[in-house]
Amino acid sequence: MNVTILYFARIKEVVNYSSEQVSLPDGVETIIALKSWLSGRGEVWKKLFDGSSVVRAAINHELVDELATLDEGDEVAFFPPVTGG
Amino acid sequence: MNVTILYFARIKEVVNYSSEQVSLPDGVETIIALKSWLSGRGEVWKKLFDGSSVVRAAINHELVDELATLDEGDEVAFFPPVTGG
Amino acid sequence: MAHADAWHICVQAEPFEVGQELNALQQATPQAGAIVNFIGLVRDQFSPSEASNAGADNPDTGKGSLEAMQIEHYPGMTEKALNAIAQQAAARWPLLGLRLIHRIGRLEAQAPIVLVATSSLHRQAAFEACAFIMDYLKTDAPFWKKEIGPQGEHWVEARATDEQAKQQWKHAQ
Amino acid sequence: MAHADAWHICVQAEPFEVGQELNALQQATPQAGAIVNFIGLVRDQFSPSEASNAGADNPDTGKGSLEAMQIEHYPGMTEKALNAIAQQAAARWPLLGLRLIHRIGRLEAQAPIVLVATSSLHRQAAFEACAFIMDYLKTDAPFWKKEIGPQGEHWVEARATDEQAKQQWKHAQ
Repeated sequence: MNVTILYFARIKEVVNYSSEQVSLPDGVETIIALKSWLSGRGEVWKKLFDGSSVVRAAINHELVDELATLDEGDEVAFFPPVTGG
Repeated sequence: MNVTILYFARIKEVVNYSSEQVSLPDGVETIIALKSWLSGRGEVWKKLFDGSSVVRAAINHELVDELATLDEGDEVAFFPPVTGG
Repeated sequence: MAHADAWHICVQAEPFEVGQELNALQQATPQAGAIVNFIGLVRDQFSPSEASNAGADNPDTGKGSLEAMQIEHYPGMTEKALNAIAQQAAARWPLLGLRLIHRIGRLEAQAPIVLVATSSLHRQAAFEACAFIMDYLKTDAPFWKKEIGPQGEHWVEARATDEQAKQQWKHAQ
Repeated sequence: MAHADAWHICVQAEPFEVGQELNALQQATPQAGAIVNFIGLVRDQFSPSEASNAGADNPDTGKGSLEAMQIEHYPGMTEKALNAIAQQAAARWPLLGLRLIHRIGRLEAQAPIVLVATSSLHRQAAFEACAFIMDYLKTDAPFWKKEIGPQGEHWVEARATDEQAKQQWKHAQ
């Protein structure tokens, strides 16, 4: 399954990506599974998703929780709690 | 005791006064006594103070209740509930 | 409270320019993070009459288009009442500044009547203080409105909901 | 809702002129009796850091004067989030019109960041809807602020009080 992932704010700076297209292996079908899979990339990624700081997720512009499922072509975004206004 | 009485809004139109200076007889020393004394002037005054509509009072620019006492030289005002803003 | 002109309370016949007033408040309170502003306008319809009063002066009260509003006040008491309300708000919330302008005299439909603008570090204080000042102004400041339309005029009735709005602040906190 | 331009939601880098925005809202909603407006400004001080984060990026975070704020957002999602918030407000209060403008990019100290203006017949709806929109914007709209000062920069931390402010609307009514 192919998805686009966007990163914003502090997370974008930490991972040094603003966006990427990835092919997910079978079984990576939820936000939490995606976080787990990305954590395998190395120390920076592991620390990002280890729960020590809040990382919010959106699928196709809608805020979702950890158990939300991914579909082919989805736009996933990871970002810190928002601070606008 | 001499006091100045001011009338505002609907009450001013009803009594046809905007202000007057009056010499109060002995015993007229509170707002309620003043209302009662003014009611003796005739039908219009009686109806004004008969309780069928709310008449607020101020003494020297402070809202007061019926039992507030009057002093020589006070500025008393009678007016309907306020409707600013 | 750094600037003397951060606090401005005024009763005037002249129109005010909202943008100008808000810029003045912002410039007088450079630490502000939040400014909340209320503008009360002359509606273009007569306000509903109380049942007890409907049609007493004028069969057309309660409906029809409004041409203008005449606002009377009690000079001397008005200024004291507005200052007292502002002081209560300042005692309750950490305000940096305030602008409170109420117009008097004849105002055409859609004209602004009143402006209340509060400046604070954070939004909650600015919102609450602005609403508080309006609620108290509605019940404590000696202004009276008369609506004027093509078929007559009538005094606006005080609304029980305004008294209730004020009472809620006494129960809060 | 008589005028198409009574509802205006915009994300922009350009400054806005508060007086102009309020006049536009007033003209688009001629029946309005009340307009409430919130302006959020770039403060001239760094915001306090969370204890867990203090000094992580910069020993000077949490104090000192601020030069500017950089505001990032998520194009596409931002507009949807703001529209969804406005629709929730319109479903809950009888609004005649709304202006919601949020700036992005680099903003200097004291510059306006956000404007929310609500128009209604009566003040309570306008006050509540304006506060509601700000509370939801603070937690649901994908904007992120970075503060920039003479000795460095740091991302603003989300405040727990903002989440609490939003939750209160779910219990109300």
